[in-house]
Amino acid sequence: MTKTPVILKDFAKGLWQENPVFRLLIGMCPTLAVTSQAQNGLAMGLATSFTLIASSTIVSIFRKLIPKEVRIPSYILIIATFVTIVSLYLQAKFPDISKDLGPYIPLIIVNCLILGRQEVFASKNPTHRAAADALGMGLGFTISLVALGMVRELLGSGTIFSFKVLGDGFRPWIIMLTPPGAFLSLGLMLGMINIIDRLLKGKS
Amino acid sequence: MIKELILVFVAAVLVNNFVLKYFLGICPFLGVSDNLHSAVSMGFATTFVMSITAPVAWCIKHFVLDKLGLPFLEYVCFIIVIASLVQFVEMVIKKFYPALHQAMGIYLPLITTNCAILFMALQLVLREYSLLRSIVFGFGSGLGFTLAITIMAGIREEIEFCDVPRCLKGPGITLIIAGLLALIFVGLGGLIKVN
Amino acid sequence: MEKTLLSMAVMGGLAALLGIILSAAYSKLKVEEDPGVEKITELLPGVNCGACGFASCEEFARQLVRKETDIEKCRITFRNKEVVMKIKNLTP
Amino acid sequence: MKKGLKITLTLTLIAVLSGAILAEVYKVTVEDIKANQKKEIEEAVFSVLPGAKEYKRETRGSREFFKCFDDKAELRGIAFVAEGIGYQDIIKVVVGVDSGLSKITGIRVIAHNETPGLGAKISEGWFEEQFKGLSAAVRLDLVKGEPDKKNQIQAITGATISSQALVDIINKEIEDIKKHKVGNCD
Repeated sequence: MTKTPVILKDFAKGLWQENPVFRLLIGMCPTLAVTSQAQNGLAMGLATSFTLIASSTIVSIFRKLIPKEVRIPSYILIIATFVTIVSLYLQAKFPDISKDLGPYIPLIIVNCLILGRQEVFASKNPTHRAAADALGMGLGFTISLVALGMVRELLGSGTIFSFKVLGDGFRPWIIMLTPPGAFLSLGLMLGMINIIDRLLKGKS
Repeated sequence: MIKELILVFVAAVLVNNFVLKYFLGICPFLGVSDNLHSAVSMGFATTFVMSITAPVAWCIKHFVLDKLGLPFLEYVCFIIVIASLVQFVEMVIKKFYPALHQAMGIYLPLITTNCAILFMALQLVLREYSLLRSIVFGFGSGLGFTLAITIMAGIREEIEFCDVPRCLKGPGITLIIAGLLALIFVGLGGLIKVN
Repeated sequence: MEKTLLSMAVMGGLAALLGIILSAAYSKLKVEEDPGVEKITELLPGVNCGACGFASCEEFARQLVRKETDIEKCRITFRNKEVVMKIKNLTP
Repeated sequence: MKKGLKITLTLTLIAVLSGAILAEVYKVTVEDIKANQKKEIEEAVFSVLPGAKEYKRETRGSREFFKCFDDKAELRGIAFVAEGIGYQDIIKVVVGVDSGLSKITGIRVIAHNETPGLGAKISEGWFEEQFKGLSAAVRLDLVKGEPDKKNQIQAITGATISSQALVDIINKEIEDIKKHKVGNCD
């Protein structure tokens, strides 16, 4: 088969084989915290992806200039700048989302996913590959957050993206909106993903 | 005054537990909690680190950011000072106190990417705590983290002998146990009313 | 305009101060580390996220050399084939 | 020494650049952020004081409150933000009282973190309606069953701590407002 271009491989691996939430299991703090609503999960996913893509691009452009000793403080400084920009933009244009996500927006800075990708990929590869990898990872992260958000919102308040889905007869499981529900649903979802992965491997 | 500090301390350890209520430090929580010894030392190192970060964050906020009116520099200032401070302190301990470094110092780099510590620093800003109260809050939150991680380590050592379904092995079962622990800590919710 | 200059000055000053402290520390406080461990630390992400159970990648590298843990535990690089290969043949 | 210089130079360059970018972004977004905050307060104040058209922020000592005037620029009443601890976290509520500080014209919970589905019901319309028209002269109290007396509020089933917390916060703030002799002596 034709050799799939490297960029496509970089992009695709972030979606399934190396999905940050369900395979690499990094960046769990925001995943658990903001997914009581699918809309917040989407907003956090997009904010994280923007930061990841922007900082991966910048880091891979200047990868030769940044000395080895201070690479972590420099990466964190670049990431923190982009996160502040996202936070100010959200406060200005989407105040209610900014209030919902609240303290978890600054936590994108210490999200192991972003710093990890800078260190492992962005600082060692040319810009176009780094951007593709960041895009893939960001998209994988967003999809996982929205999926978990939908499950928790559906069971917790009977709605998806605040559209009433389950009829009035359904008594919402309030636990799904509280911390225990977050841990339980993510744990079970992890199990389910492992089963699906084993089935896929079994077939191919 | 002392009564209020004790309330803040107990609330930070039990009621507003950093791991089980605010979902912070989940990466180390999943990673480290499979043996008791490393869990306890990781916990205490985090507490030590949070107790020194709290006053530093408080000073940056009051003397730099508020005085000059630059609220938007909050995240950037906190993180760059914390990251560099950590690297420097770790090198000093490694050079002059190898024994201390072996016990505690190895955990110092943990600060830079530990959500709990940055979140705690920013919470001080949000709630305008006084200096003393910030230190108590930092110390209490660190102990809360240690408590959660030690309980989990104890349970996970038992789990080795039970037959966990293959798909849930490792992180899956840990998250489910954490869910049950969180349920218990929710019970402690109305224990103390203090902001 | 004035606020921008002030913000640049504050950030620049802070970073310069920290840069000087760090560079002084690097030169004066160099501690000889076992080269094997240092080579592995180079390969590891150096993010110190703690997901491997050890607070820093350096500590994780030391444990790898002592064979007390396995590269699989490092959540960020265990999917990266080349790095895993390199580390495997660095720890015979 | 050359490497030391390189380290400091890189860090300083990135920091200065980031400082400049952030200052510019802040300048662009600061009006919107302030407008959002103003709109939020305005929305809350006008909802607790029906008929109020504009408001003027005033402070007396450490006490901050909003004087509300209707279209004929007469004093319709006072609105103020009350804050306190609920079951889990801080509850912020805007309370409106008429100019003579005798009747509560309405309340609006603007921020809370109570348990979703239980404590969170304090911000639902039907619970806030109970406060409308109650007298501000006497302390409100919470009852489990049917409220009969003029100043009684029915608690939310399963969320007594949150309902009690809200009533306590409002009582405390009304006392504080009276202590500062706001309203009836201007």
